[in-house]
Amino acid sequence: MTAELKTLIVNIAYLLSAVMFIFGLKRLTKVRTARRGNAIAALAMFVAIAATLVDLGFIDYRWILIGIAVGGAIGAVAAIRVPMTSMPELVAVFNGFGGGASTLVAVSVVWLDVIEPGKQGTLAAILNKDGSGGAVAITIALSVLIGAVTLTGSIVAYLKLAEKISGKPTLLPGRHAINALLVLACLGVSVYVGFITQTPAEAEVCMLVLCGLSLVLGVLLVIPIGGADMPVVISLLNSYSGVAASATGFVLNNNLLIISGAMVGASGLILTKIMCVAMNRSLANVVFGGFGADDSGGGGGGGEYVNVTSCGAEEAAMMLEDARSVVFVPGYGLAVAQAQHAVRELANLLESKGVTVKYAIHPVAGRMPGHMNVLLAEADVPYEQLVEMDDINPEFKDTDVAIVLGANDVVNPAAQTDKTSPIYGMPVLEVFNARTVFVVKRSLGAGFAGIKNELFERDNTMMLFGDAKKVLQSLTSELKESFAHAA
Amino acid sequence: MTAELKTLIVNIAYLLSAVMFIFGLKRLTKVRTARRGNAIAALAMFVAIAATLVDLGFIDYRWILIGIAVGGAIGAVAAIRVPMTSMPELVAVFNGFGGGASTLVAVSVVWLDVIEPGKQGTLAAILNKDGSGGAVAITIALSVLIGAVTLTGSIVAYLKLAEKISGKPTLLPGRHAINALLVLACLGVSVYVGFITQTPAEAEVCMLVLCGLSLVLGVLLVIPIGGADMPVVISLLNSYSGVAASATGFVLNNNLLIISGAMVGASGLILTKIMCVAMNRSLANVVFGGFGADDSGGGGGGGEYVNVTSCGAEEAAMMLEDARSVVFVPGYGLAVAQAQHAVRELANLLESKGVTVKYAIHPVAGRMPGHMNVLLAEADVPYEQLVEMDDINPEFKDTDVAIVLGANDVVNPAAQTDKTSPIYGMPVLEVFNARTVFVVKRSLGAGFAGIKNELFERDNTMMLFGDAKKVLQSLTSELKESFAHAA
Amino acid sequence: MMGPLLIGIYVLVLSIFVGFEIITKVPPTLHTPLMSGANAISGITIVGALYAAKTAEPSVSNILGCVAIAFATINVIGGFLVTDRMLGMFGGKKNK
Amino acid sequence: MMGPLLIGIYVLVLSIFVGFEIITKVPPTLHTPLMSGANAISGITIVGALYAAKTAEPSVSNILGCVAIAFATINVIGGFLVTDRMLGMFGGKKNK
Ligand SMILES: NC(=O)c1ccc[n+]([C@@H]2O[C@H](COP(=O)([O-])OP(=O)(O)OC[C@H]3O[C@@H](n4cnc5c(N)ncnc54)[C@H](OP(=O)(O)O)[C@@H]3O)[C@@H](O)[C@H]2O)c1
Ligand SMILES: NC(=O)c1ccc[n+]([C@@H]2O[C@H](COP(=O)([O-])OP(=O)(O)OC[C@H]3O[C@@H](n4cnc5c(N)ncnc54)[C@H](OP(=O)(O)O)[C@@H]3O)[C@@H](O)[C@H]2O)c1
Repeated sequence: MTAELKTLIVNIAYLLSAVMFIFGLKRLTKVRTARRGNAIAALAMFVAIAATLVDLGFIDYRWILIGIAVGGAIGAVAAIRVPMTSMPELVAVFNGFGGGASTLVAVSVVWLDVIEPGKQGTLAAILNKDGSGGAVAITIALSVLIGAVTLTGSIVAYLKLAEKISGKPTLLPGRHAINALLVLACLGVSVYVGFITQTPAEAEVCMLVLCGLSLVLGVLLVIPIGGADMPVVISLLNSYSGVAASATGFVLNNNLLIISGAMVGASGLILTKIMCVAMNRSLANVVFGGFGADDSGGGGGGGEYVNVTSCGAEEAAMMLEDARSVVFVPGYGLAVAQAQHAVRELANLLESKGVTVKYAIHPVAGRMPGHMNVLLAEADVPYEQLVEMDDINPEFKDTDVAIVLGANDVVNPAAQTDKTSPIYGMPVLEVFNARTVFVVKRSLGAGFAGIKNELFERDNTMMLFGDAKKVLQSLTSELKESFAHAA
Repeated sequence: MTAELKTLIVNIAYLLSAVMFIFGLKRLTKVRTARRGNAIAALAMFVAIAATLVDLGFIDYRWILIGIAVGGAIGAVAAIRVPMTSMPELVAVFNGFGGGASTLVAVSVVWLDVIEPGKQGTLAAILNKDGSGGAVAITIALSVLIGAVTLTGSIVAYLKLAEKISGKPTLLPGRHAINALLVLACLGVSVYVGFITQTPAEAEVCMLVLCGLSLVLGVLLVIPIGGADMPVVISLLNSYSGVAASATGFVLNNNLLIISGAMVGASGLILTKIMCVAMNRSLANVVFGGFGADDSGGGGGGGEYVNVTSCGAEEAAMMLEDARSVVFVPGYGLAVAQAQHAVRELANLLESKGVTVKYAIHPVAGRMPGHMNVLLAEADVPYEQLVEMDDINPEFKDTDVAIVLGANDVVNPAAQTDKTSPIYGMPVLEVFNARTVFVVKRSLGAGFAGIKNELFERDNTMMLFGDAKKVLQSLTSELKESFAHAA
Repeated sequence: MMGPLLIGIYVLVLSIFVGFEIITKVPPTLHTPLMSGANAISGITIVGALYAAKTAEPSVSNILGCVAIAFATINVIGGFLVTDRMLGMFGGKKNK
Repeated sequence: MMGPLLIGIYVLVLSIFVGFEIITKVPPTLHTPLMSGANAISGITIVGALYAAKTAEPSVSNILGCVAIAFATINVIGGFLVTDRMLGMFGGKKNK
């Protein structure tokens, strides 16, 4: 095989891979085709790796094999073992590794071409092929910076989501100034190593400093953001990791990296925007706002309640007996309580008695878009019973009983009525139109937005205090008993 | 300015131009932004031309200026002078010129680089820069072929639309075989001149033969297609002219041409598909089908009618007097009769008496998508009164009088009821649900699809025979008179 | 490193995707103006034509180039103008 | 002729458009899987990492390359697998 032919074949394979990524990503946006889309993207990755190995030819595969074996094993085990409810964290970690890889590749290029051969001169001069040395120096710095920010940022996001560190925003005084200084310092080092320094020893120090500063920056950028905003942050960091890959593509003069990276960067940004819109927040507000800093977590937060009616499982079961249509409204508390199977069991029982059962899915219920779908899917809830907000809202007025399971903000009428509310304007599930509303939660504590929920005071609302799973289980057993009596 | 800097500036300007084309084209798909989109695309073209002139530097502008002056004058005069109803034809002609330009550029390259310097060798060998001579030879042939097909194809489409030649499909016997032979001959000549011939004289002959064959092919491809399918054909030829431009881009190694050409090619294909879907036809059916070959034009075609009720303008005016809601349903006949102003006048009169007036716009009414919109816009019909099919259909049952003006196929109930009908499945305007339907046309003749329209026999249908404009005018004067009496 | 042909193919493929993706739903009203506007864009061959007529002599290549420029200019100027005219009529109605 | 930088920029810009255009409306159900799938695609740096660890010696650059490969592989393998798991659950429901 001549070198020319090899270049041709490899580049055509890369193009094929890029095209497959496009198709894969496109299919991932439709429910019916999403799984196939994912498979196509995976295949595209395989094509890209195979083409690269062909391009490398017969070399020593030692390090490559070690890397692939170790990484593959870790990735596969993590992906298969993780429980459904921890997916968000896992996506964050994976994303961090992707960013880290970009950083390492860029650093490795500097070691290989500059430091190890001990070359004198600026990066721009040493790495100058075809007159674009300056661009290579710039993109190396970008690759390191963005990749490292993605790495540590994702790790902080993971820790917050997994509640290994406090989910609350940690607001350092003067954090904007510190971050700005860090960015400036990164820029300075980048320019110095790219265009001024002449010795490899200095280059080495510069690269290490750049890595260090970027890693710190990643931590500082994400620390001030509340745990509940992490999905948006992860999506944004995902977009960053695409940009980092694209920058690496410029370093290596590899179009496949440029294309795929840019696509992930752009589509990630769009997805981030879609997620922000669903939460009625601006991206700037998420990134800088420290929203939720005064979130009081459980218990007491957000105003006093008067006239709250509560009841026990027995009473509630009696009312459920007479219901003909029941809508479950799952929220973050359902995930916390791991109550997806318990709700499914109650639903089965109701259905066996001819009751119509539906689930009202709010786009930002839980702590992750699609959180409720993933959760309920795990409990084998039929897909047709999951009804999206816009479709279920007109139906509440014909619903006998709405059971709110650990949801709070997404059923807060203040979003429609109170212009001063921080969530004013966010579309909510209009459960208050149902004949009877049961709210299952542990206390009168506030949800993510940390505000009072006037729904709890409504005449047709009954509070069912307790852990969602436990309450559901006692409802089920009460109902079973009374059905047995009736039979 | 160094040569390198110039290349950089020119290429950045080209990229800017490409990006502006993308934005322009995107905006052209939304009503609110379409006009700005067109302006952006025009500006993009200006940027591209300016960048090219910068790239050319100080040369002799003689031929360039002549070309631009002549072309600009012709284009501007034609665009400003043409009446609104002849736009389709004009678009066809313009498109043909675009294709012709691609052909000429490719031919000119061969003359400049091969024939005029009298070089020996194949095109692939002579035009070989950077190892892609074969590709240049292939794309020259493609450019010539596709450009020339676009040129003559568009001219035939123009002649058919302008009724300078019969709109009926001209079906030569064995036309598929002839076309296949022509394509094969083009291929043969292309391969010969690209990779086999050695003398410039032979190359000259080959290029001329290739041009000739392609021009003939363009005629033969479009001749068998009925006049009413011309919009689809023009859209397809538009896509071709994009492909030709893209091929020219490969010849000249110019990425802007490749990008814009490919974009027009792809988006043109999508638009063609959208148009086919609106007509419930497949693209293959349009291109090969000779659909409408047995169109009997006016008079008699498509089955016998029994029980047709007709009335005069006076009687119709009396019924209109009592109507509270009137829907006009314009069709091809309105364009033929140039009755857009007459209908507007009648509508004004009715509105002045408090009648609600709307226009039901079928997506393929007329002979060009959007034909009715363009036509009625010319008569200053308020945009809000034009109601699209899906929105007006449920309203017909509350409509007192529907007035069908030279429309036929788009109001044919057979599309919904008769599975054997050639238009079965095409969505139609459900005028038959209106209390009274007036059908204004010159005879019981068939429309484009050449089939009987059972609507004319319905009990609530009254035929108003005559030229649409004349009928409308007499309706208006009758109405005015009786209103005057009443006052 | 990739030769100009490979680069061209990369650019071509990506542009095709852009072209396919930007046109999604188009209201029938805009079919004709969109066709006409896209048609004007395909007059981009004018850039190629300019490179083809850059010397003074009345050679065949120059004359072909000159005619190509004229053709392309008709397409460009005529196309954008006529599109604007069509759209102007819709727009005018909306502002009232 | 354009240098590799210019070509890269052309390719970059076109890809950004493709990326922006292919994601339009995404049902909330798919937000998480889409994020996860796109995330796996960003593991394409693995291609870069492979070029960074191609000799036998245990030099710093090779070790960095090896770690980069491991990181990227975690991202790729883990990402696609976990996306498939999530989507599998939706899909399973639909076929019943
Ligand atoms: N989905 C996303 O993508 C996303 C991303 C970021 C932010 N957010 C935000 O998160 C919020 C989501 O709304 P949401 O209604 O789902 O949740 P929420 O408003 O955060 O409320 C959750 C409720 O669940 C209750 N809860 C906690 N543990 C429970 C348990 N074991 N059993 C029963 N109840 C329990 C809590 O009350 P007790 O303490 O009284 O039990 C709490 O009020 C929105 O404000 C949204 O903007 C969503
Ligand atoms: N819009 C597009 O993009 C497009 C493109 C290609 C094909 N088509 C096809 O064209 C057809 C359009 O349907 P259509 O209902 O608008 O038109 P049509 O079905 O072609 O009918 C037009 C009718 O107008 C009448 N007419 C002609 N001149 C007239 C005059 N001066 N005054 C009054 N009436 C006159 C004719 O009847 P008389 O002879 O009795 O007067 C004829 O029946 C559809 O079949 C569609 O598929 C449309």
